[in-house]
Amino acid sequence: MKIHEYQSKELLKLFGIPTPESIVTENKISLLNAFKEFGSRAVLKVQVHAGGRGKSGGVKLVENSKDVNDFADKFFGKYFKTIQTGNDSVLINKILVEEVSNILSEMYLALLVDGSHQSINIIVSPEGGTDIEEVASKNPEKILNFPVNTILGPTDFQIREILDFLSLDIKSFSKLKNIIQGLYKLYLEKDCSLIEINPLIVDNRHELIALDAKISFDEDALYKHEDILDLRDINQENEIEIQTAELGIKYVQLKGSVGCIVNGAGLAMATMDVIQSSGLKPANFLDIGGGADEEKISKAMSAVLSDVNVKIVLVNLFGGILRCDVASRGFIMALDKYQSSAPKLIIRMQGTNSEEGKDILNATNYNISFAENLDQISKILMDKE
Amino acid sequence: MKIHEYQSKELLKLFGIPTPESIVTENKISLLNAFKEFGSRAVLKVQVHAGGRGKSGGVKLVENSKDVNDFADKFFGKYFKTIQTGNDSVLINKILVEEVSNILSEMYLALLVDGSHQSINIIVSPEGGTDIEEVASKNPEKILNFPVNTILGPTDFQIREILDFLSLDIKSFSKLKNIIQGLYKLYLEKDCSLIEINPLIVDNRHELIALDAKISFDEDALYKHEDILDLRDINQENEIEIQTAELGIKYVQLKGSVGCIVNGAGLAMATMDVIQSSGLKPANFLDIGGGADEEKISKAMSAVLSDVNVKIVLVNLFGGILRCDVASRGFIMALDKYQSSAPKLIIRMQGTNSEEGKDILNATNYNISFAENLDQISKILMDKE
Amino acid sequence: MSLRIDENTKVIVQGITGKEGGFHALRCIEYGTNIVAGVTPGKGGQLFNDSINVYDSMKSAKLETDANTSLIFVPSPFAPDAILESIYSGIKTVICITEGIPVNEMIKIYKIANDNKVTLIGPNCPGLINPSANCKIGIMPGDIFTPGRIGVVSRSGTLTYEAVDQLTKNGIGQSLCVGIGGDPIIGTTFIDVLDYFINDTDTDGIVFIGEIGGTKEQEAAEFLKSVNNSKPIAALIVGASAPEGKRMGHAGAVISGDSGKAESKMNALRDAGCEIIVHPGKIADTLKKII
Amino acid sequence: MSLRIDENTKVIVQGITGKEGGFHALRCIEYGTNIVAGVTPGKGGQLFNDSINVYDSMKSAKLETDANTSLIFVPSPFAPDAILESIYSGIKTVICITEGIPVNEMIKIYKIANDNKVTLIGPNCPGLINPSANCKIGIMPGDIFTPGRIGVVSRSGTLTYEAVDQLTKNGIGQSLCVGIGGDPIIGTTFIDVLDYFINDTDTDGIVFIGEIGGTKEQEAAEFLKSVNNSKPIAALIVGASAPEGKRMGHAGAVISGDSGKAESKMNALRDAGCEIIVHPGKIADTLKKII
Repeated sequence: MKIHEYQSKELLKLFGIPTPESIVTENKISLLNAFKEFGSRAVLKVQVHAGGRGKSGGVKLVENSKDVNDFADKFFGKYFKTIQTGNDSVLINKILVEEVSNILSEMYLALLVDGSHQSINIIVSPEGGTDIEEVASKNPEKILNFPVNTILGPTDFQIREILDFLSLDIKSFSKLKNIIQGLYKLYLEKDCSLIEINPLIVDNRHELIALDAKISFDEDALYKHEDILDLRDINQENEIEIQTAELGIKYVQLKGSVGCIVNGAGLAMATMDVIQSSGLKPANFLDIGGGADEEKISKAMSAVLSDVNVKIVLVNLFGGILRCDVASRGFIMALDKYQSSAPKLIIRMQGTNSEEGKDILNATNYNISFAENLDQISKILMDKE
Repeated sequence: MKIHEYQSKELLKLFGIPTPESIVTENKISLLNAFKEFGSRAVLKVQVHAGGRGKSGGVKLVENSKDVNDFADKFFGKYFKTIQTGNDSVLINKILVEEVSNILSEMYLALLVDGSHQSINIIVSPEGGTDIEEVASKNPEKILNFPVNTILGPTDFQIREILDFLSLDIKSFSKLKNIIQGLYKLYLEKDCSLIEINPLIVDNRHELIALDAKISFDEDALYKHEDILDLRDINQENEIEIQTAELGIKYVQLKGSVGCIVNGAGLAMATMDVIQSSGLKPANFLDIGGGADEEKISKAMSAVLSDVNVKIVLVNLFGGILRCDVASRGFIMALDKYQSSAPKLIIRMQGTNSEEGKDILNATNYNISFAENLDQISKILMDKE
Repeated sequence: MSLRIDENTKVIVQGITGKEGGFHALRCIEYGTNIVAGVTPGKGGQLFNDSINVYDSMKSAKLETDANTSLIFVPSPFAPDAILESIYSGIKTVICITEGIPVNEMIKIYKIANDNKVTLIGPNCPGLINPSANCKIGIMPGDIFTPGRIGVVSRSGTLTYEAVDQLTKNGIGQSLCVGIGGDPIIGTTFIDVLDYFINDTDTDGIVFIGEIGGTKEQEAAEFLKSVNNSKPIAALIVGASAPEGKRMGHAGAVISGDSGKAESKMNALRDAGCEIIVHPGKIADTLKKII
Repeated sequence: MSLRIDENTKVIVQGITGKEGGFHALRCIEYGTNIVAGVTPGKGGQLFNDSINVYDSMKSAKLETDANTSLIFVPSPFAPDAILESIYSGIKTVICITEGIPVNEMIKIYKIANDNKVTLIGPNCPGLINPSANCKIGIMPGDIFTPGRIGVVSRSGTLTYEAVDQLTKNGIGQSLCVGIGGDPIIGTTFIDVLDYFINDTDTDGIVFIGEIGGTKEQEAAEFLKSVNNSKPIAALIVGASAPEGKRMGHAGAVISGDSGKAESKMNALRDAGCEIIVHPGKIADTLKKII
């Protein structure tokens, strides 16, 4: 689960990590008032979950009320697209007003889980404020990435090593230690899945400050953290994805024309690959997850059908537990609602009562092709277009 | 470092562990007032660091103001001896007034470091309220003692095992978990060296309550914990021990007639054993520690001389670093102050400038016998008496 | 670490009184697995399926049955403790089916399993199955498997079934199939299973099924390069069609830099001598070409 | 775990620029020890004794010198980190002289040293010395030692010197003397050192010096019973005269139940075949009787 920058910074403060002075605003009047508190200069930042905000004009240094006014008119209540949101756009409800920092240098600092080392890793780079993946591919020597020992947490000698790698003065040791140990504590206590400070700056008073912050959380651990759940902004999320998630369906909307309904994430990706290798594009990822009853199956089908780009729906169910007759009834429940615009269906069902399931579907008037395996799915897809 | 029961209970509360309602008082008036707050019954407990308080009359169930008055008169400002203090007595400045608990059962629960397992261990027994060492020797099967994994802390399955061992109902699981995890957190966060809850009771509302609590702290870690240092009550400690500790001298007053001054704890114990095997008793343990200058040596000698029971002072210094001439001057500094009552001296010095050291001492009028080794010390000691 | 499961494998099911645990315990028994006990704290003394003793703790279940393996269906908030209880009871192989265990908890559990030399499979995995010994410890539909000499290892559940289904329908039986699970931190990795297959005299060839995200496939490739392996391996990587930056269900399927991409993984495995399966429908076909 | 120290032992002194570190580094050099570098964070680039490079980190010192051993004099608040830095640098033997390290920190450090298969000696110990190889890594007064074939192991510093002094004055030389330290949690225990001595072809007999408190001597006795040891061992336990419940300086010397008592320890060691030294002045005399 992602949260906004202003929320991330509030968490950082709670864990003793310095951030710039800032005020979060929800309308033009409060934005203008907040600007006045910073005197004649401030940085305005739209609050959206998507990355690439700066390059898309969502961050601006303003030096008079007119600029503030224009920024408010341009963004408040408007939908915003960034390089990373693609065609999607997200609503802007909040704008952060922040003091202008005097930056001597910009660095990168992140914490995330490293499955290979079974650890939380710290990643730092002296090349902050830029796309870290670019640094990683072009100048890998400018990235220090090491696992934190589970028993010890970040140790003093490691913090000295980071200090050295970032060419910071030894006088900054306790400041850097405070930040790194604070972030590590935050990561563990709140079950984060990513904390990214980009940039971490040295300002002209030689303070280390988190100028931007991105935090996301392990969704499997949210049940322990009501305070974090309260930070969720569903306006930033895809509506269908939210609805399906409530039923335990993992749905991710994409851009293609072939909707798909699959049980299991791996098989879902394999099915998407089959679609792509047939010269088409998947309209979504969908894993119905375990324990699928009629309602859940129906909801999954409805989600796919509600995507106007979907021309074909591909069902690929495989397993010993799933009852295919139940699945078929669920599909029909949803299809009946969308009767007028029901797309072509390709159905592969293998599991308990698969024959009954097919009979139920065959008894309808929907345009259905049955496939026995992935190869046949490919062939039907290629025939279809 | 030890603290009082009332302080231990305040720490327990801070970590979410239930304790009886109580009020700590420093004089008779506040004691009487506190008693009124509990209605017609309360338990009064003198606050001393020594164990064995109950058997020595320091804990009393009172049911009227006269009893309270008598208790106050008997103990406030008085010196108190228990089985464990031996001949020493400690001043009573505080009396704790506590609600009367309705006890269904009494158990034992402790945390301490286990050097063999390199861990913190949890020790529990259904036989609470008694001397646990007696239980350990007579009914070892009534003690459960297991190491806590450093990465995990106490786990749920271990807490269920404890629950089972204590014959507690599964409904008490979360209460016991709260107590054990709270104690473990307290142990780590405050660098305890012992937490002992004896008894931990089940009361008639089926609550688990720490009825008594003894906490001591790792002195090597006190530099991290100003809040704990503030809890120190030097009235409960031996004055000479406090003074010597300030100079890094480890001194423990005992009951014998042969004072000793040694460098190194192991050699100090060996020296005490030599004294004992000669038919005498050591008056103290004293390890002067590293970096001994004239002042420190003088202080060590003064400490030993200030013990009126000391008839002989045995010096046993062995090492490459210690300069014996410096040591000798230090001894003389102290001896000169106690000139009139200076006891007999047995001196064994081996190390840098040992001949000069002996010459300096020989030039005085003190009654000194020199020994070359432990055997000679033994012989001189046996001659002396 | 041994992955051998057979008639000597004595299994305790943790969470046997739950809906899912009970269902799959029965399926395992039907398949032939020697389920010797169940554990559910607070339900000790019950009988499962009129025949299997339920205990309050792993300690007592292990003591009574001398089991060597446990299979976990406990809900995610309690699953970490169930794994630990299993490890501390002396069980040497733990299969955790439960999904949704927080990653930070798995960091600790991995370390404890490793410190205690316990083979942990999963979490969030379908388990493992040896069709020759009629031993299934997991949730796979037993009917699609058939005895044979091909080892299958996969991060995914249903995709494993797909692979096995293709194999069985093409007359290719399996020696052992292991679903290692899709979480970022898992007990048994591709490397462990490949190592087992390479040294297993019952296995002649291997089907390897990976996914986008993480670097576990590259690590497997590095391992293959470092050992003397003469057994043919057909490898499938799914997720080439998944767009960057989107989370595709499996936590492991978050594309993280170039190394997380399907192409990078295929290249690494090809370099390590694997035959790359170019279409998910061609798993058996590809394997047939190389065995 | 190997305790061999000789001319191949290349030592980095951590805290060499401090008063104590500098003093003892010089004494070690005088004795013949190959001190190859010093480390003090923030003082990298300095020269110690006009000859030894000081580095900012163990990583760089180890890289430049290929040292295999470190000797730590860093003050107690910083000593745990110094030990860890040493372990992470790839050093395989760490001797920590520093006293006063909090016990809770040592719990973690013990685990890390163990996980990384590092021989940690101490903390709060005098170090170790091999008189035949003129190699001393610690704070012992070198002049009392003489080459020979007796191994000495002790929890205490000055008591070790007392023992060695008696041996040397009786013409009995030492193969290796190890002070394991008096703290409750130490890296190398009696068992490790006894195991080394028993298998060491340069050692013919052993002097064992224990204390009241804890159970480390009993564990050593259990170990001795479990191995096939034919080398004579003279064992001294000090502290019989210390009263119960009093803390005698060493944290380990808190009497904890019967097992912490001197008598219990003597009985255990006697049962394990050791000759008990009945008076601290008779260490050499007792050994002479049995070798």
